Amino acid sequence: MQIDVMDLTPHLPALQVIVPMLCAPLILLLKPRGLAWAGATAAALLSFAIALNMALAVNTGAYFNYDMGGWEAPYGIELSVGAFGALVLLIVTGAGAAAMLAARPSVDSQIEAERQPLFYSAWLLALAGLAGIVVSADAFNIFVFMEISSLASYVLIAGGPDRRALPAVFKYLIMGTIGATFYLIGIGLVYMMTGTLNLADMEARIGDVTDINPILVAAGFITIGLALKAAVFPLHVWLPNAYTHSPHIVTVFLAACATKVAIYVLVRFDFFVFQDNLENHDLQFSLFLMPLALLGILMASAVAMFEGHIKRLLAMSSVAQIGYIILGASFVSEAGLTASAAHMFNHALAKGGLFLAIAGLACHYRDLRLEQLGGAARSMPWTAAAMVICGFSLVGIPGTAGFISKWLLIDAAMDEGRFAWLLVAIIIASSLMALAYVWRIIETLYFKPPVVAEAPAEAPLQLLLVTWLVALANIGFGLFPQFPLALSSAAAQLLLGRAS
Amino acid sequence: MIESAVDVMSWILLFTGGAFVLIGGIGALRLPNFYTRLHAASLTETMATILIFAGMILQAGLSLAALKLLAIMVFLLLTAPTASYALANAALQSGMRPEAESGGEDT
Amino acid sequence: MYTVLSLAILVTMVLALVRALRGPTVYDRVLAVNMFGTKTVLLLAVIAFLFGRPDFLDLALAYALINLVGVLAVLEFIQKKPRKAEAADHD
Amino acid sequence: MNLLELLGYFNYWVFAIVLSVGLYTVIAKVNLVKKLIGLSIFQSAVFLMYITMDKVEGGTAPIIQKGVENQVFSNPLPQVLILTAIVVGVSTLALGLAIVVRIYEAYGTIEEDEILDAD
Amino acid sequence: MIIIFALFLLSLLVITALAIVRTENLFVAVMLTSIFSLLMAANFFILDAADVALTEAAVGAGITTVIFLSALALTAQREKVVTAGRRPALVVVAVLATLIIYATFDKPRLGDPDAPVHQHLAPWYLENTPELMDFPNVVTAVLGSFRGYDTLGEVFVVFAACIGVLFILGVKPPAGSRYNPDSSGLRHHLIPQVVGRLLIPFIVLFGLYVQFHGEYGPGGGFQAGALIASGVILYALLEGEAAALRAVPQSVLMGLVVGGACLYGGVGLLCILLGGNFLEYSVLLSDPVSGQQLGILLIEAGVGMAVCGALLSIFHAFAARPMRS
Repeated sequence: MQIDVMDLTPHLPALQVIVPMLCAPLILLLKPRGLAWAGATAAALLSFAIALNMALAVNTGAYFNYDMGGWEAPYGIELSVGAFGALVLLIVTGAGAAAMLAARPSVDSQIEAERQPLFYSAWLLALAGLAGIVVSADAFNIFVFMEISSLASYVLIAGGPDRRALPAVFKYLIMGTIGATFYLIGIGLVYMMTGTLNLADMEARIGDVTDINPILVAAGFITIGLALKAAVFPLHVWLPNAYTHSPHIVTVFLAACATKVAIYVLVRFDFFVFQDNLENHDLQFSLFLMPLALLGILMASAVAMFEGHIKRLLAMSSVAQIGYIILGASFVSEAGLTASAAHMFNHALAKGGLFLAIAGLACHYRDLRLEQLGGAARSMPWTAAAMVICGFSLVGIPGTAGFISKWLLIDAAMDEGRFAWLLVAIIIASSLMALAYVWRIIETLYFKPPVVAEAPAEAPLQLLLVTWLVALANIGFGLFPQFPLALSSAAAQLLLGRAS
Repeated sequence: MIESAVDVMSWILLFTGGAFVLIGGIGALRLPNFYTRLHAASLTETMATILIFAGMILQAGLSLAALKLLAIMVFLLLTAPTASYALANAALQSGMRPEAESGGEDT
Repeated sequence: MYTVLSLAILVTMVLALVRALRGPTVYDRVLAVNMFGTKTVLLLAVIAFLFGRPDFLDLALAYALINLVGVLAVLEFIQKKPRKAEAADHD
Repeated sequence: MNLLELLGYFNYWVFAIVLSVGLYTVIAKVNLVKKLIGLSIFQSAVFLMYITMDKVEGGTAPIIQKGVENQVFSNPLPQVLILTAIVVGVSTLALGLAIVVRIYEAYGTIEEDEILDAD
Repeated sequence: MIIIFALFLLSLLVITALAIVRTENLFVAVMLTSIFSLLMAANFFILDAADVALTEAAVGAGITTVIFLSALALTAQREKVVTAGRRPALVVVAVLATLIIYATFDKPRLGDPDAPVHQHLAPWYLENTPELMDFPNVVTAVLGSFRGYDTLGEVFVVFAACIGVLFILGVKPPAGSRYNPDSSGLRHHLIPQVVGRLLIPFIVLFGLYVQFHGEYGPGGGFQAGALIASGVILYALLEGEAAALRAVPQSVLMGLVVGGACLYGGVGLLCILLGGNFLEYSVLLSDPVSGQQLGILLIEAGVGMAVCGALLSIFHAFAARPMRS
């Protein structure tokens, strides 16, 4: 047949989005519910394979450009995947595929059978939307796919049996829509002054704009809008409840990648589009974002230390980790950006693993407050062990993936001149706080007396296997970090290379 | 000559139509209770629709536009009274009584 | 001429809006919304002529057809929830 | 002329005011349906901004008429963007309303503060 | 001239928006929203955006109002008055408004032909559409082909909303909820029934006209889908939910949604198989221009199907739901 001889490599950026997106309606047609899961898993794995394929190609120096509809940019919509994009795509599709592989038992216990095909369909839409944001090089197209992914995530979060998810998701919907609309205003203003929507073309044309005020206001709107989506402190208020009350397996997926994609767009706008053209932009960028990042790291870690619900604890920790990623970017240096990109990857691994383990715990523990989880390690040793590994990775213990990016971040902070010691002190202090909250989890699991009378069994095998896969990846990428690091530093060079 | 006659004709139609529109608006604002307001709005609406669209059809001459105008007019003439009827009916069923004399007492 | 006519329609729209804001009963508001709808149809038709693009009469046609749906939906709603609609007249 | 030039900015001011009114509703009101209404006003304001910039003086809608020379057309691109954005707005609204209905069923109220008190 | 119209309509818009915020009756707020939407559409129309005005008309005045009302029927109707939290909101909003107004003074004023927006992409679209597509509506050309990928995204946004509403309202309503199909208010009124029945075929017919005339006049798949959906909604209002679901069952609606989305995506994939890029319709036929026309026709059909099915599914999900007692 024709397909076999066709080389699909140039079409990969498009297929990355199209495959999960078109599978979303198709799996609604699969009537028996097991098939819906199987179909969705196949689609998610396929899109992971596509992302991996692109990442390998990008690692050897390739750069993907794709003209949708055959219309060259800026007249048509352009897709582009460089090192940074490939890395984020790996995170998104990896999280989507891994969580989907493990999803079956958890979904069966939380969502009625007749609603499951809709759930899996929404999952694929969220995946396609997030991938679509990453590959797109067109400002408005990013908005469209942002809305696809957001709508699908609202659906996913609202899906569980917990009624508290509903107010949480409503808040997310309101704040997410405000964020997206701010972004829309921002690109509207930029479009008004430059007449184009393509990011590269924007960069080229902003320099010619003489009346700079609308552009400055636009930069503000875009930054605030995306910061809302990325849950940058203090705009994170939607995040803790949304993550806490959503179905457990959804938390795995969204915590690992959803906010990072917004940060990706933010960084792209700031470094590709505005950096060159606005006077002192990097200074404003650091002045605005660095204090927020630092405050976010400290406040969120402190709150997490005293949090009683294990999911909310980790959600607050996510806010702190978003702070690290923003902090690295706000250095506007190659080392800082490398650390940021690497931390995106490593945090996804650690947090994904932790939430997978929690999904395992939740199969037997209805109440996920810490005081109810005492002694869980005795009945679920494997799940608890995986949680310990991922927890260490979150803290940044040497030998795990988390250590690598923390080390890079400290390294980058050292170059920051007068305030270097303060930055390093804050990073170390927050790592100690992270150790404290992770230790609270470990203490509960291993050293507290059991609360539940009859000893529950181990988590379902399917879930456990995936959890361990991710836990081992935490160690694997801690010992052999070459591949993500190569992509991260290529990403940093790309971001700054365009800027210099 | 004929053209100018048609023009004058259509201007007159449009002008009276506009007057009816305004009268209807004032009536809907100024009259004392719901049923009288409904009366003012719906009657003038029908008249104004006929006049204005007739005027525009005269301007358009024989063309697709005239046909469309005619269609809009017919649909408006169908829907507007229906809406008024349904409205009056709903109000009546809810227990709101039209008063027998203007400004009369409640029954 | 069209200008004068469209201004007359605009003024009527203002009057209808005032009625919609004033109430006092739900039915007055529905009446005003309905009036507003038909005036919009007239306005669009007149403006299409004023701009010299009568092919845009499609729009006015769409309005004329859609308007009824909105008004009937409102009435349906009132009758579905009679007690609460009564109670909610004044604001 | 000066007044006319100022009026040329009128659309943008209305955009700013309507945007603010919408955002105010979203932030200050505690009723969830009211918040959604505010959200749709907020989004509509942005549509107005985009459509304002597509207008060209003396122009007409970008549907090319046969046999008419030297026509000036307004910009088609913002219109396309806003067509898409309107659809997005309606979709968000429908989803939001579905959530509100479920909240009412679960809590018996759609006032944010009462919901917070209930948990 | 336009400025006077705009002055009028925009002032009304502001007044309506303020009134919507002030009223405590949600039902009144929804009715005012439909006025707001009519005003918005009139504004779009005088600003030369005929396609957008048609969409706003079909969606804002019709569908949105209906969905709002049927959701309101399932929840509370009055808003509680709360005064706390007003001041911070006012501060935020004031800062925002000042920022935007500050930015306006550097913006090109309304209708300025030298504005950057009118220089770069727009002339290219206006010049090349007649040659590349050979039909007059440039908006449809940009929507369907030049930015066809956005429109694909739009279809999937609607799809996401549809499955989202079905998923979220797929939970059984709480015990004690009732659904009384006979409470329907218009079923026994002769005049609305007769006129409505007369009108429905015309609405559907007009929808089809808008669907297939989109390349020549204002309109296209989305507007057509919304119009046809409102025709069916009218039927549901007059004959009751059950009758409407009998006439167009939920499975057909889902079929329309899935079919429309797949038709659009399938056309794109077909273009890849035929050696082009995704959504590159030129390769569909030997003549690129007719290829483009065929492609746009097909994807517009997909958009129409998906939108019609999705809006109706959403409407039914609300309207057929029992009320919490």
